[in-house]
Amino acid sequence: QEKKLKIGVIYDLTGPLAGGGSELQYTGARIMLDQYSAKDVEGYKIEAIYADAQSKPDIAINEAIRLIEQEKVDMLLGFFSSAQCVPVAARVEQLKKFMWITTCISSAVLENKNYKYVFRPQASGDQFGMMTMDFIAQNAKEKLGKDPKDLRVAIIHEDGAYGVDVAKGNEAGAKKAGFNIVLREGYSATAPDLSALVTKLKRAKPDVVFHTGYNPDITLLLRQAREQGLKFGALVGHGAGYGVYEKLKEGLGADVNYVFNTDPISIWLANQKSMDPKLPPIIKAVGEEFDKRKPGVAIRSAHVGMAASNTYLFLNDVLPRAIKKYGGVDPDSLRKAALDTDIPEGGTMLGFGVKFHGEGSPMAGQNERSFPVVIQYVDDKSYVVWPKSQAQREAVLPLPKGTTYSNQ
Amino acid sequence: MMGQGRLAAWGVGLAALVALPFVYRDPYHLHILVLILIWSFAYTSWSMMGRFGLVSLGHGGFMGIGAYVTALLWNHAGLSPWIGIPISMAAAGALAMIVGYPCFRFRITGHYFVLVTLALSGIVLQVITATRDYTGGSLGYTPNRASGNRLLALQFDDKTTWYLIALAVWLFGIVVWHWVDRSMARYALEAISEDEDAAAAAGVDVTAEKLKITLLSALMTALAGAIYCQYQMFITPDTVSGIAVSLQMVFAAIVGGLFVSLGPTVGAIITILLAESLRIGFGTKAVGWDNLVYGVLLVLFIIFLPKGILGSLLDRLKLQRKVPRAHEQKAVQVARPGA
Amino acid sequence: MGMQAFLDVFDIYLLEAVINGILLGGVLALLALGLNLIFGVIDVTWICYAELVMIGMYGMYFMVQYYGVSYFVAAPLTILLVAVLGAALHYLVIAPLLTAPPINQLLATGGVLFVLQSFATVAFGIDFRNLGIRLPVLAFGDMNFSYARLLSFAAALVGMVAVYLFMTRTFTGTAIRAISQDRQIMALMGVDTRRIYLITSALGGALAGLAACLLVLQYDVHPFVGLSFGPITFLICVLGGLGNFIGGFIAAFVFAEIISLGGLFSDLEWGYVLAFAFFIVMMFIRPAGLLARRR
Amino acid sequence: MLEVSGLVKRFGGFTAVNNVSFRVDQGEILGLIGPNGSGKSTIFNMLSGTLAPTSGSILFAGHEIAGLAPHRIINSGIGRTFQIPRPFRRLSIFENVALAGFYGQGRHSRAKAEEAAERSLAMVGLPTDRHASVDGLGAAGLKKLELAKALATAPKLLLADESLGGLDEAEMDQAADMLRNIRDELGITIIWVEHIMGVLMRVVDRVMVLDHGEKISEGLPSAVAGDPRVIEVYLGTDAETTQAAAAEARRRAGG
Amino acid sequence: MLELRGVNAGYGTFQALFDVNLDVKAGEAVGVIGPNGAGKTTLMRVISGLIRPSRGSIRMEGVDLVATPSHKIVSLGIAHVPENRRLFPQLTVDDNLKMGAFMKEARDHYAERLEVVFDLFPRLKERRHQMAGTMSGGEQQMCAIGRAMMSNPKLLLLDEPSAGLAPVVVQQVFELVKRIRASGLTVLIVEQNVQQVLKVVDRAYLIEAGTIRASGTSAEMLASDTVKEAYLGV
Ligand SMILES: Nc1ncnc2c1ncn2[C@@H]1O[C@H](COP(=O)(O)OP(=O)(O)OP(=O)(O)O)[C@@H](O)[C@H]1O
Ligand SMILES: Nc1ncnc2c1ncn2[C@@H]1O[C@H](COP(=O)(O)OP(=O)(O)OP(=O)(O)O)[C@@H](O)[C@H]1O
Ligand SMILES: CC(C)C[C@H](N)C(=O)O
Ligand SMILES: [Mg+2]
Ligand SMILES: [Mg+2]
Repeated sequence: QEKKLKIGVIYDLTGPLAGGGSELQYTGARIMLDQYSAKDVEGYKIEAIYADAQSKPDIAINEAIRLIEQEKVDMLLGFFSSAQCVPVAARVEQLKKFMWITTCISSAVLENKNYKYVFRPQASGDQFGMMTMDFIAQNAKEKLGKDPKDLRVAIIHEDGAYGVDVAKGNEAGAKKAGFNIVLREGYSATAPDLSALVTKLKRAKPDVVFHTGYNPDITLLLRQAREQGLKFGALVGHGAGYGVYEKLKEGLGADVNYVFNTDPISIWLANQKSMDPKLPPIIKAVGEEFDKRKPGVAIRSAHVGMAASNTYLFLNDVLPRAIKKYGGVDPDSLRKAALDTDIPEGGTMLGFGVKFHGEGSPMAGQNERSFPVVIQYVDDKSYVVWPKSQAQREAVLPLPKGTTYSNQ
Repeated sequence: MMGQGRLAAWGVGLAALVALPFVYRDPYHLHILVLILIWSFAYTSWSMMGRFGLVSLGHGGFMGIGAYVTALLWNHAGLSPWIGIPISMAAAGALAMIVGYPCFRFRITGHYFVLVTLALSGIVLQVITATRDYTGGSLGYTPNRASGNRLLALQFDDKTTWYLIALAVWLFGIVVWHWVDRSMARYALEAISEDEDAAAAAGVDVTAEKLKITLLSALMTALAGAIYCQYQMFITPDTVSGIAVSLQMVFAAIVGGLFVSLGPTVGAIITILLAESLRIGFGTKAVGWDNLVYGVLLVLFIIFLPKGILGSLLDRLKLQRKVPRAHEQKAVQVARPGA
Repeated sequence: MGMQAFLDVFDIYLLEAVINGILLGGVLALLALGLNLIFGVIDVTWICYAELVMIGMYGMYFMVQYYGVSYFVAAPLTILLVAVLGAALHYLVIAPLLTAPPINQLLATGGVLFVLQSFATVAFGIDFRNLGIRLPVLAFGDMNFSYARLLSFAAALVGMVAVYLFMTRTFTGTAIRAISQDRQIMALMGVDTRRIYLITSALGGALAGLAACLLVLQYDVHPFVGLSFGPITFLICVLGGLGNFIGGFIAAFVFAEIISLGGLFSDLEWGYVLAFAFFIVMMFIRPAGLLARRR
Repeated sequence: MLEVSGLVKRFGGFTAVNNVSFRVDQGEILGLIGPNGSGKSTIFNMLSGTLAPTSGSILFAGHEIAGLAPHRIINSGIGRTFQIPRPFRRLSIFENVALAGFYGQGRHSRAKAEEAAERSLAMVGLPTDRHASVDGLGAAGLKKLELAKALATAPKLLLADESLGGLDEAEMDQAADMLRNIRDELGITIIWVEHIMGVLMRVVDRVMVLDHGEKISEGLPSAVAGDPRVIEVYLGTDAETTQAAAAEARRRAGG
Repeated sequence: MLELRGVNAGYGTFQALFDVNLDVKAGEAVGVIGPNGAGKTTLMRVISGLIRPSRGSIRMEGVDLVATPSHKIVSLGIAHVPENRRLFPQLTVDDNLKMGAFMKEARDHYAERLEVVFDLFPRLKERRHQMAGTMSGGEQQMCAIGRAMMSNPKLLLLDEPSAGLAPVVVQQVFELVKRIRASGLTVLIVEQNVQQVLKVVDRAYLIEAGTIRASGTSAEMLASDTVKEAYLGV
């Protein structure tokens, strides 16, 4: 009998989240899986079965159950939205199957859940939020010329799982840095009008706006901000919508210049010198494959690399170990293999290392070595500006005089 | 006026349904069956009102209240669902009364009623989302896993148990449907749906009769929400409340057949199976096509089987008996002086 | 509440919020106009109205972005396109159901909503699309007016007056108002009912097309953009009184102000909760619409 | 048994019923006539609770019923028919009447309601078959159904609004006899609105005339038929036939 | 002017008219009488095109009505005042009248026609802004006749115009029929009020169970045993 690993892969290919980045994640994961299904891993064939969660949690649950019970997959991989990850992870754990999360970031997925079979190499949402605050805190005095306690920050977010979690990190980070939080507010990603929010922002006069959102709402907010004359010193976004440069550019034109985005590093921007030398050729291959599938994209989205790298990590590191050391692809072997993972910084395409929090830790299953980076879009290019170890250039901060939102 | 034969048919059918999970154990199929039963119950609850022309788009709200109140009481107050469910039903019932009373008192009917209730489900959805500190907002909400007695917590991992619970609840819905159908209240409600003034002139307390059926329907819908929550162990505002859920109920009930007891059940079977099989059939090969086909089929069903699948089927089976021509008459209505 | 506390909430930004409300009101009024015609006057429900707007927005996007057609050429073409779509909707979906109970119409068009959304997904993909036209901003000191919204406001106003005059002053307008009340007898008046339905549906579609042309200046297009507007547009029509164009116009502003001012006080959702709750309360105070005299 | 005083109903600025007072005695048949739009149906609507009076009092069997909800008024013993029949088409003929029997009598028992339905249907001459559909009824049948529904509520006072409109002459006579039977056999007091004088005058004991919402005349049929104001605003050249009918009625009553 | 030959018509499987032959000459007033459910209304509907005959021919001044779409029949000069008035209850009196003048030919003379109708029914002028549905039965009947008159018809079909009207108004209606006739209009009128209608029409048809049982001049009909039998149940 042929040995086979069946992987159920779930992302949103339709519905509002699809365009928000999920489809790009799917493409990234698929590029990797397609490569691996051509060869085999330690005698095991890789077979991926794909499903569309349609941007709805209940469908995600149904598809997860179907793939497990009906298609008899050995594990699940994927998930863009935290609102889907939360219930699916609970189900998968209950069914004692293995789940490898490439994307969804909310800390709520894992926090205090003590899951044994759910793993996430991806940085968590509050890490996103803390990272950006840290970035601003380190630059406040020098670039913005203000003491942290005088720095006015506004935290706004779409009110889904992801926005709320990042904002939580933002708030914790801001408290730690001693910033003056002048506004913290959520809004629904489908709201037809954000002008009231913009007015509140105007009233709050923030130096830095921390924003977490998907695509249509980001454009709507910034467009209304322009129309209502909102000014600030910097805008820091956090992944998702801010990770799809094409769309930002289409909606905002030149105003997108100097916007910051926090995300796991885009694999094409990662510092290849400090990276495991095996990886750069793979990055190149993924890039070429992506260009083939989606021709004519100016900046390859961070979303693609995120899923590709995290999928690669599983297929290249965890899986072989599970088979060789633990004798198979059953959930327990996979779990033990995942817990053994120990990759130093620079060992993944995303730059970070991998080591999972083990049983008993409040974040069991979370990669303790992951970190996002802050990039800045400058003249249709993106540059890593933080943390220092990865930085490619100095951040342009505050917004230069004469730009639309500049408060200079 | 159930004939001996029909009674026997029901008995055999039921026995088969009860026996099913012991014979057939595919967990995914059982999962779908449980969902179908729970939703059938919800749709039946909706149709209790809907069949009398009380087209409510507020039932998403009732369902949401049933689910969330039960879960919140369990997580925050440690109240067992056995107590939480009645409380949540009472809460939904109270809301139904608060909105229903003035609606019925001031003769808000037809389109207006549809839209007032639409606003109601909108409000419930927004409130659940806005109070995210307690309800988890759009992230959804998970009842805590029971540490002690499973029965007390109404949490079971076993699909067969859930199947039997869902079956019982569904059966309860069907029994209530028949009970209403054979009561005088049905006459009154049919009369009210045609002409409120004339019904009142026949001695019917229009407001009270409407309130009663609304209350019943809301209570049942809240129960459906609570059961759904206990089964899925996870709820989000979008899956148990809001306009989309309300519309889903109306859809299934109409597609199945609004005026026959098993209509909403057939509607649930058709819509859920159709959606599942289209999604699985198209898979990721033709993304989006499943919903397109689903939508087209629904529209075709409604156009060509206006009485619903089961309703039209039964009509065809008993052609000999004259069918009431309720809506044909509608266009012929004349001006009513002094009304 | 002390004066200071009052001023903390109602500062100069209050005025801005009020103006935001007025401008948003223009957008909503424009959307409500066509729906009011269909829903209120000929008493046919188009749950999928906002989705027609969505298709119109795609029309604009593709014409302008892909084929480089000028905005001013694309706009009338889009209006025509959606008018045809409206007529087709009537012909294919509503007409067969004219004698069925109203709820079947509601649902059939609800199904069309589904179809249009997934059609857009299949045909245009899941990407958010943006026309990329950025209109200037009119600034008065600290206050700013969005041109795009001013335009919608003006279009809504002109459209409302035009439709109102058409409905009350012309024979065809009167026939449109009469048709829902006694369809059969229309033939005795020498009215070809099919023609009236077609005119009305096309007109409703054209108004949706007009809304699309203006909305596309402010919003990204994607298959689900209708969800942001659909329900609220319905409520506005009812709040204003079905078929009452002036009422609908005013209701749009009342709603927009509640959303805008409510959002200023507290989280944005509460603005919507407030607007919905206001709607329910008003239904009891003035069931026949804002402008109706109490019975 | 019914005592109405100072009854007023305004629609917006328009006064449909203006300060009307009258009384009806037990067992009487009162004819209510008047030009179109003079407020007859409006008065019925107020008596039956379909409309709330703007002001005025309605004492029925000693209780004030002005402004009560319709079902409470019906339950207290007033039944009505509608000028334009309003059957429930989704119910069978029998169910229509059984419904009225059940709710109209304060929801006692189903058996009692069905019995009332059978009795009323027989009384007006409609089939008592449980499944016969309303759609089979013509204009006359519908009028009868209206009457049967009202009777099934076991009224003490029956408000009959134009029970004859649209009937042919044979049926009209039948219907008039029926009304009289209802009074004679069941002892039900009746207020009857009708435009067909020839029939009305033969049956009623007393007539009240409205014009522009005001009472302009009241009295025995023959007296009213001779009232010049009534002739002017209502009877016109029909006055003679009306007189004749009234006279004949008196003769019959006397003989 | 109007000519029906062998007309059969009905509703679904139910046949209401059997081989009806009927003529109306220009300038004539013709009555149709018969018991309830005889098919009188059906006859009027089949003429104005509201329902289509299953067999037979109907001609108006030589034009085949069966082949004419129903909304075009009005412009041939036929106006139908339907049974039970069938006004647009939610429109004002003015708008109802406006609908009566919807046809192109009539629109141009809208103001004149309005004058004529208001002359005929001053009450309508008083009430012109009231919703038709809230008017009294009689007022509605006036409005319905007025609406039909707006199209300046050659042939007026009246279906039980006196039903539910006060005696004075009934007389007025019959006066009106006379006047309308005098003004050169042709009238076909269905009535229950046999005595009265026979006073104003030249000829009449008695219809029973969907077939013409008798026809003749008013005087003949009044004297006819068939009529007496049908009406007095002798
Ligand atoms: N819409 C309809 N559908 C089915 N049958 C109908 C319809 N309208 C009338 N009928 C039937 O057709 C027959 C003739 O009806 P019609 O209305 O022509 O009679 P009529 O002579 O006008 O009676 P009336 O004096 O009561 O107005 C009746 O038996 C009636 O029940
Ligand atoms: N809801 C309403 N709004 C405005 N006016 C109304 C309303 N209902 C009735 N009216 C007016 O009140 C007056 C009295 O109407 P009512 O129906 O009582 O007359 P009626 O005496 O029954 O006449 P008929 O003999 O023609 O039936 C009429 O002029 C009518 O137009
Ligand atoms: C940054 C994004 C990839 C996060 C994702 N949308 C989530 O909900 O978790
Ligand atoms: Mg009346
Ligand atoms: Mg007739």
